[in-house]
Amino acid sequence: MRKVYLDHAGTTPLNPEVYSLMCEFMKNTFGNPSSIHSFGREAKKWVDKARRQVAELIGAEAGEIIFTSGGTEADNLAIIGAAAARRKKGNHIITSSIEHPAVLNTCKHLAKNGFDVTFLPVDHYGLVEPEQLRREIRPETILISIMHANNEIGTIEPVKEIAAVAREHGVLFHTDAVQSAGKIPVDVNALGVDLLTLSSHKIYGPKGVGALYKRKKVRLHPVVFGGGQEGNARSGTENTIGIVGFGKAAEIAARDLDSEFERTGKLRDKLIRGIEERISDVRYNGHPERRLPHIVNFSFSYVEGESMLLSLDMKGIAASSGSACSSSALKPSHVLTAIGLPYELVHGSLRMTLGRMNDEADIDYVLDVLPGIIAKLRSFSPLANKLTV
Amino acid sequence: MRKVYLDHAGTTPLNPEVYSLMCEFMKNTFGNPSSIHSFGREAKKWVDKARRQVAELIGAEAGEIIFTSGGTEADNLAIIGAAAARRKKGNHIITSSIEHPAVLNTCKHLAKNGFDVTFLPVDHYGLVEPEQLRREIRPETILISIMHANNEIGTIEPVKEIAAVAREHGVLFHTDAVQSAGKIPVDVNALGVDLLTLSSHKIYGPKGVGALYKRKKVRLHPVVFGGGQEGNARSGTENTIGIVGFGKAAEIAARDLDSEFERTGKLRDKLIRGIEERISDVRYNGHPERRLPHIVNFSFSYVEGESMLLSLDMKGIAASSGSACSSSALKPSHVLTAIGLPYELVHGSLRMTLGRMNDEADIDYVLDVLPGIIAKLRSFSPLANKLTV
Amino acid sequence: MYNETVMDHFQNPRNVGEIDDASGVGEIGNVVCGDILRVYIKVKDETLDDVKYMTFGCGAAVASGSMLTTLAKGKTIEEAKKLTNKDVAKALGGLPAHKLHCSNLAADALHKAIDDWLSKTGKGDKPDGEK
Amino acid sequence: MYNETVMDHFQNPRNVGEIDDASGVGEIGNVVCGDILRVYIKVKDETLDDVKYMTFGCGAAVASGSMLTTLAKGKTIEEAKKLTNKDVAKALGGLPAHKLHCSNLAADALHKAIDDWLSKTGKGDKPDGEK
Ligand SMILES: Cc1ncc(COP(=O)(O)O)c(C=O)c1O
Ligand SMILES: Cc1ncc(COP(=O)(O)O)c(C=O)c1O
Repeated sequence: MRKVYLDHAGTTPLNPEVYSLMCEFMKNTFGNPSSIHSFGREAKKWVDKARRQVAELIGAEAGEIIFTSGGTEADNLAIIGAAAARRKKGNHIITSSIEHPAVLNTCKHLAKNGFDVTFLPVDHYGLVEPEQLRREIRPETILISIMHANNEIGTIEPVKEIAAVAREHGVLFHTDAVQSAGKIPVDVNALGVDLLTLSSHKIYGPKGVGALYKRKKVRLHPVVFGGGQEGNARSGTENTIGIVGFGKAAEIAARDLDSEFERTGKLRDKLIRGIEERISDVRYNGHPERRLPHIVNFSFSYVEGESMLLSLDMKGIAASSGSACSSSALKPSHVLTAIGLPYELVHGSLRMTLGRMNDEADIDYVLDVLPGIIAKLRSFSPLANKLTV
Repeated sequence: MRKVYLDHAGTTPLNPEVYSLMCEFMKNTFGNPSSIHSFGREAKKWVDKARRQVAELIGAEAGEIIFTSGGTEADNLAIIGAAAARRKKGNHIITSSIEHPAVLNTCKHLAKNGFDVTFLPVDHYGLVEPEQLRREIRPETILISIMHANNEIGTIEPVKEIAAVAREHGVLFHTDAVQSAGKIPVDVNALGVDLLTLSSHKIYGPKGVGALYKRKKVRLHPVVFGGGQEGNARSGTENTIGIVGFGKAAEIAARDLDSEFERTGKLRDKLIRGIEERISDVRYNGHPERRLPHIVNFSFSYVEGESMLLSLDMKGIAASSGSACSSSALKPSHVLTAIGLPYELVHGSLRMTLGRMNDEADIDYVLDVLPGIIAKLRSFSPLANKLTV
Repeated sequence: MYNETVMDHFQNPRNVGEIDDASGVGEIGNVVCGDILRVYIKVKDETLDDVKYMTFGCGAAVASGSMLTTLAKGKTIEEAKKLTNKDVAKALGGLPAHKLHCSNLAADALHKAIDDWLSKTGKGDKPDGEK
Repeated sequence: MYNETVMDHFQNPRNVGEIDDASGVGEIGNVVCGDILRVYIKVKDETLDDVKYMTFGCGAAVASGSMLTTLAKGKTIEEAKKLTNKDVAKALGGLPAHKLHCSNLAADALHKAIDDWLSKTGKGDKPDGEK
């Protein structure tokens, strides 16, 4: 059976070059980069190189990269670390209502522990409005965290404008660029951000490794305590194999950014057009222009997401959904809820995310298979039925 | 030049079987174990298998294993997670003064945040005294954390006795078994512990992955917030490659435990005897019997640790030291200080830790080289000089 | 995630559809949690002559409806009243833990349909409180 | 960690040892922080005829002593007074940041040795405050 992987925003396969390098490194180098002997120094060289590669992807300096165990930990470090370091200045944090759970749940944790968090609403495209954000800033505001691009609907936020507002008010600004980095240009100086989150496994690197960009002189409290690795910002023996893979993945992502942007964007447009032509009662979720090249999100009236996923899976197609049933958290997507979708359409959402594994034939196959699946599920849906009876 | 790796307590090389399995897994499986499609389910199968393998190493059930980004994070989760979950019951924590920084600095962090921490002294072998610990327990004591075996001097703590004391008083008990697991038998039920920390890279698995054993029904607050992976205890996309390697490493560690214990123990005894025979003014640090098979720690009067390390390194020998100068933290070993060594001997300490990379010829080589190095460094030491002038 | 029996009932759901002249209809669930299941029954001689269902829901909901209708068909009203969600899950060979409480509600919908029939026919004046 | 020059001076430290009839001796550091460096000088005609050192310390300390004594030998007292720890680090081609402040103290020890000689010879009655 044909296999079509349409969950690149969930995770990506290792790039073959990354795979080769990781195997080579794993075979020959095992030292602890904190050790001063030759084994340790050799490992440190590799880690330093990866640090430069990751820094280059976002126009930063190597010394501004803190390696973490993933995007989630980097988000936690940025938010808890910044909040703790600024606690004496104030206790107010601003974020959006469509952040990834790594940001959202971290902010909720702080809200339970003496911080005051504003969760900004978004418009029906998922956009944060910079002037609305400005109005929420108070003297005690210490941190603003707004994602660069959303992982469910692909909307790109006006991060540059927001960063300018933050800077104007002397407030630290963090952005989660897990989905945008390697997909669209991300430059920490052009954007004007103080903290920025990256994750390796979204750009064809290994899972379990990420990074926080921390502008020089920005102070953070650590969130993991121990031996003081990563310049005391993040204790724990470094995931050297993962870091080496991440570095290579970052290098490749930078190298291929333009071509992949164009290639993926074309596939995306074909997929969107095809769905709109072939299936009735659908709603495109996200912004028609300010969007990532690889994320496509539709709601199909009258059908439930997990059923779609299972049906697609049986045809070899891997996708995801914002339906509660498709996650073990059992909560429907907060993003789709925030952009104003009624519950039925939240549950009926399907996210197809493109990447290196896809070509035009994949899209043709999906467009071939999907209408029948939707029709079948609708055939016994009591919601569709309500309309026709 | 001959290379002799004597820093197995710092980190270990990948076992070749682990290496092969990781490469195989990396090549073929990339799914996100949280995804419900076939790619995700396939990845989950591997993670579940690793969970069983790790559980078996310590006599636990698979459902009691929480994968983390390493021993450090597991220690943090155990201590902060347990303290936060029990905050209403009390605020007193007992630990020892010779814990790994992952425990020690986490406790110090809590001490700055409303908790009261007792750092128990140890005797000159590095042993905690269970009855002394009992006397420190108060009604508001909520957690006791005492390591299973020390990473600098190899002393094995009376954890079973301490766990019994804790249980008697209804206090949760955590032990850091990063150095003992895979080296000596570790069984969570025989020991009677509630929480236990493991790290993959000390048992020939990859760095950047570890686990916390959490006895069923023990409640912890998370320390990393996000998507709710690992049964909500530890958010963040799983380091699948690392976890698969860790699982295999745990399986092998269990399989080879007895034979490696005996083999390493013999090398250790030969090394200790050799040093004591060939070099004057040395002090063996640690317990003569209650000790791990792989850790040897000596202090050499009149010489400084980093100088020893560099000199050994130039002869191809990798070791470590408790001297401040050999770490970027620039603090002399708290363990050696706690067992009562004067500063001179703390700085003059050398830790040689054995493992799979070593054979008898390695020990012969070290015993050949070390006396000359010590003699040379002593020849221009003002401390040695003080005695002779 | 789901076992083979569940996947079979998901892929080839038995008894989907509506009964135009149903003796009773029962619906359970709501669009917030994402599972809605509607059961139609045709009663003849105090027996479930036909049982059909419609669902907006996840794999477990689809399979539960399929299994429930399969189990219920041909049963007497009294027998059908005793069918539980647990029976359905068991007949399916088990469901993932987090699906048990939200998506395994088909028996409840059946009971509602029976109540509907009982109240329509006037037989339900003394509800047995089973619901 | 250390560059080649540092490693060379560590491996083959110049001028180690004591001067039995030293004109002055200066010691810096302490055993708590782990670096002790003692400098011996032999003064002839207001010039450092010989300079030697002993150290208990890390690689940077050993190399700094070696480089300091190399630089100082043959210098006049006035010139030697102007030698700084920075000069030593520079001559070594740089030291790791965290070593600069704790292990790079050889020039201080030399200045102490000079002070010792000055006070012994009575020339140091008017200390120039350089120390
Ligand atoms: C926007 C965003 N932030 C954070 C994360 C978390 O990163 P990781 O999976 O590396 O923990 C993800 C991916 O799941 C994401 O899409
Ligand atoms: C006793 C002990 N605990 C915890 C750790 C930390 O584990 P990791 O290196 O996986 O962060 C180590 C190793 O450094 C250790 O020896």
